[in-house]
Amino acid sequence: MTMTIPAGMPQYDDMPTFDVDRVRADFPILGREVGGQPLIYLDSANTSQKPQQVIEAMAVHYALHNANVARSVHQLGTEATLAYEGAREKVARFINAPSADEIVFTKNATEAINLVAHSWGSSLKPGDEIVISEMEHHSNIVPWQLLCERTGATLKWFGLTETGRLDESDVDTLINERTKLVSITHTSNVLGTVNATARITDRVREVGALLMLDCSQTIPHKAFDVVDYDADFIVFTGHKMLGPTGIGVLWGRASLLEKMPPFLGGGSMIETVRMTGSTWAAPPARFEAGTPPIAQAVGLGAAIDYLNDIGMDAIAWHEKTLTSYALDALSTVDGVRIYGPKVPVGRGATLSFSVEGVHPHDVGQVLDSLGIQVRVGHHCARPIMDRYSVPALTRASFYLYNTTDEIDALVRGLDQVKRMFS
Amino acid sequence: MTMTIPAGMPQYDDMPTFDVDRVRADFPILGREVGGQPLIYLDSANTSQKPQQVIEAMAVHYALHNANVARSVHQLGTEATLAYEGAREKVARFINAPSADEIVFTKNATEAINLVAHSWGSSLKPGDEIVISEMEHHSNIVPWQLLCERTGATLKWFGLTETGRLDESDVDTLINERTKLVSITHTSNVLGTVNATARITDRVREVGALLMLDCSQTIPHKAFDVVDYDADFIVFTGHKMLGPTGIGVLWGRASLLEKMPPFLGGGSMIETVRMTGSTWAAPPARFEAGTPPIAQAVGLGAAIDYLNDIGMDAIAWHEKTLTSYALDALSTVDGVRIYGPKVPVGRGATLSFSVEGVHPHDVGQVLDSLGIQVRVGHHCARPIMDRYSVPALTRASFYLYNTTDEIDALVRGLDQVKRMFS
Amino acid sequence: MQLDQLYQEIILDHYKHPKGRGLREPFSAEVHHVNPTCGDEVTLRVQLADDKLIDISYEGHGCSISQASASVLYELLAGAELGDALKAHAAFTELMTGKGQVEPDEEILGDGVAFAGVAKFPARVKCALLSWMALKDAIGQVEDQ
Amino acid sequence: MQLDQLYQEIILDHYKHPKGRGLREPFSAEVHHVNPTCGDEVTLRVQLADDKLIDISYEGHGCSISQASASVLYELLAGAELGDALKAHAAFTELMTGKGQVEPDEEILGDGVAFAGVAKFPARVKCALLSWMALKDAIGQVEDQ
Ligand SMILES: Cc1ncc(COP(=O)(O)O)c(C=O)c1O
Ligand SMILES: Cc1ncc(COP(=O)(O)O)c(C=O)c1O
Repeated sequence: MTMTIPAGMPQYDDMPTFDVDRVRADFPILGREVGGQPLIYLDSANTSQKPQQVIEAMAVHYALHNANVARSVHQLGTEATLAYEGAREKVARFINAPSADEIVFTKNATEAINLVAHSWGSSLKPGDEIVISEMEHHSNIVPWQLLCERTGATLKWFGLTETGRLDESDVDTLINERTKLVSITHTSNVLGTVNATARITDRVREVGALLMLDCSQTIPHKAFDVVDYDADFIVFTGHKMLGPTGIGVLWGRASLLEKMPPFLGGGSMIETVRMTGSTWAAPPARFEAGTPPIAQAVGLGAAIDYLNDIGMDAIAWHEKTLTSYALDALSTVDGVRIYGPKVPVGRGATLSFSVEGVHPHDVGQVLDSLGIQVRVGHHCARPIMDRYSVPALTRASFYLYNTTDEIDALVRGLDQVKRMFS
Repeated sequence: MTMTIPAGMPQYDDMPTFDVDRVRADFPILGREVGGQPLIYLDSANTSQKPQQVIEAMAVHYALHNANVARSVHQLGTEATLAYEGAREKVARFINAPSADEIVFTKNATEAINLVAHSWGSSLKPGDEIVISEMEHHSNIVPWQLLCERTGATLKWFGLTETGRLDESDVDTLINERTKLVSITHTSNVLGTVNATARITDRVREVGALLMLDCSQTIPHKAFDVVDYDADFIVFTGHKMLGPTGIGVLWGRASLLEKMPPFLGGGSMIETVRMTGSTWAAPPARFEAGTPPIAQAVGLGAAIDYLNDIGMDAIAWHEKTLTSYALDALSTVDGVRIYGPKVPVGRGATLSFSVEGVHPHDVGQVLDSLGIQVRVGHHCARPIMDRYSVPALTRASFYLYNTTDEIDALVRGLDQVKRMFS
Repeated sequence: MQLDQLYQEIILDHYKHPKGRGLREPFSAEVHHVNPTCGDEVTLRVQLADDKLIDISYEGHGCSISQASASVLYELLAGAELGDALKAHAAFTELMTGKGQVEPDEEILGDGVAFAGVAKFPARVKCALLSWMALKDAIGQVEDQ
Repeated sequence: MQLDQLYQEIILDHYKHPKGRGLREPFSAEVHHVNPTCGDEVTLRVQLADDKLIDISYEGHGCSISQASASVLYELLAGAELGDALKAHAAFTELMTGKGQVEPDEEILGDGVAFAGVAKFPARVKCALLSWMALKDAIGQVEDQ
């Protein structure tokens, strides 16, 4: 008998893999103890840990190639500039951006969103509409609230379904001729939901609006292609993808960036400065006022090299395995309720849950005493808390260095939590 | 015979000193060669080099204590938060700020100035005036030009004297009842001038305006006390003071910061976020949206420890010695003209000059071939170029690790420059 | 850090059986405080007359530490003289911000001494202080009236 | 990096004795280009008729590389057929951005081959290209008219 596999159907044993133990050995912090217990780090959605390769790349940069960029003809300045611009090219290739000039380095994803809100958004008028969703991180809410205050534009929201997915039922009315921009998260930092964007993109193109995707929780975890997704802007942040703090990325279509006025003013973003007025450099320089995050770009470049070496598909599959395992394991714990998709499809490796009768702070504290680091609170996404009528949640989030053993430890920890507070 | 020394007159041999060779040994880059020549780094006004202690502090942070701040109850989060807030306290003590809550971490000095221009400046109206000077860095010009465009306020300028000092002759008309803010550099990054601020401060208080000092070129080089100077805001930048790229500082009086609206919106700067609107956290959190420069704050704290260990007075005296030596030495080179004060009083260790008949780019290139790293160009301060009718200048700037031998090498290098282009 | 230094029996007891919970009338001032990093909230009312805290009533949600702390605050200070209340407030704040170096005085703080261990958990200090900050604010508002 | 790879005799010669400098009339288009990182500037005019670059005139300030490059550009392309000029432009740009890996063709580039060494100094490539970018822009403006 022959089995016919439908064309294009992925086969599990075709899936790329990697040696988790070897990966773990690259992360010095994973050898640490917390309160006498081996560290179990389940908070990568908050910030990821850093491999030795990234830490060293920055140390070597400071020790041997440090200089300011784009301002000097000297050798050190040239080395620093090549390193900085080289990192820009790595980022561009990583997300398949048509040109490195479409990559703007910011201090974090939050600044990247604010940049678009201030620069692109400065021409909005009363009557114009921006559409976001109830599953946004505060960084993709507050800049738009502030923009609407400044310009008189109106903020509209996609709702959420009970299962933690974007409610697209009103996409055609929500996105309409008044809509100028739709800015939604690609992966929720609380629910783990990975949003399907096709219907939204279609509607955005239909009405002539723009689409921005907050990819802060996507880029670290799976291959992403800005051309494929047909977005107009995406943002993400270095520290969640094995890179350093202090650097974020805005990608924008060249044709849009070229028309946008500057946001921050200062050194490096000018063409010429006169007392009577100034003119601006072309993007990306136009949006990078002052000394940029040079060493941080070097670190981010090293992080991308590291991710590429392991392979984004292998990382995505590793996380899918962990997520399936964790969804099963947590469903065996009495009193635990998961918020967000309960199936390992269309979701990332971030699981938020409540423990009946125990406040998340107390859950987190007891787990911490066992070496298990989870995040508790509103996760910078209060509207989700309001949507599901919870004051706060506990969140476990996984990355390439996590193991099923660590999920077992989490489950055991939750039993201890319940014993303590029952 | 007894010599009577006027009370308070400093005696040269009372001056604190340090062992420059030992300091140099802390900076790995100074052991490097450039094009087969030992590196002579005379570009610290652009960015300073970093001692091993700073590089290591960040590497250790990433390797052992990395987590996001202010969001977690777990142990790593607590360690990272203590490290970040501890750095804030170090910065506060370093400039004698009354409270650590007056220290806002930004990505660089440029962002700090833009923050004030956007937040404090958002209430300006046509008729209001901002006063800056012709010796400002672009980062203290462009944000005000953009603010004036947004609000209709007017930008006024202090002129410069032939000797490169602030022309204070019209201080009483320039600063008047319409003036809302005077923002000037404390030390010029081109001319080296250290501005006396007493008359300006008096006048600012008289008319009820505010005073902001751009201390980017001061804080690295001498002890500075915000209470003494009676400023309202000061800004400076980590990478020029032995610290990393990716971090800057805004200090503001608590009473002012408390009243200022937010600038960037996002995580960490909120009190609560609702779909109908949001409320803000108290300063400094209100102004630190998104994941802050955590490791960079750790690095900046280590830089401050390093500077304190050597002693800011010793550093200032070391630089004064170098400056006197360099002013003398350069005056012996035919065709070299210094722009800025020619006496080592009321000036820092930054010297800009022209070489007759040779464009600064070519000066810099020939010096680079000798291992000597100087900056050439407009130094992000074009109005100074226009003021003195030069297209560009060559700049040598010194720091604690420089020596008189290096100045001798510069002088020899300039002879070679002249031979090549005569 | 030992977990039981944080979760003293007394604290867990106040958490499971909070005293004085619920918003009551009459009141001289009402305040609403939020811990922005975690979202814990408390609404707190004081009824203040003749320099006496006739009643303190509260409502809110949060972790065991913040809830137990509000319960202890009620137990200790509802009915107290304003002067004594401020003294207890100062002592509790000192205890919480003392990084575990402050020896608490049971005469002033009552069950509040059980929070001594919280001071060693910097991330939880704000939880313990939430209702106490609200009380201070509410008293200030009455005095401003 | 050898300094004399950068400062070839020919370059220094063009710098000290620039050819065709000064703004002349008539002209079909004028452009002003700035190198924002260093402040070098050039104003450049082209007189273009019947697909021929009748004249190229320029004024500006900058380093030896940018000045010599403008002089070479004038010498090579003033009076040239537009097609040949664009070919030379492409060849010069390729040479400059080739990181020192491109073998220049003297027949097309004339004295421009002396700039081969500049390609090894990334910070100076923009200097060499300044007037060439201006020329491209000016030709484009004429064509847009
Ligand atoms: C006087 C002065 N102000 C502001 C700045 C801007 O600093 P940063 O580029 O770090 O924002 C500089 C340095 O470039 C400077 O010298
Ligand atoms: C979905 C999402 N968007 C934006 C952000 C903001 O990133 P950052 O704090 O680095 O600016 C985060 C992380 O905190 C996030 O999870």
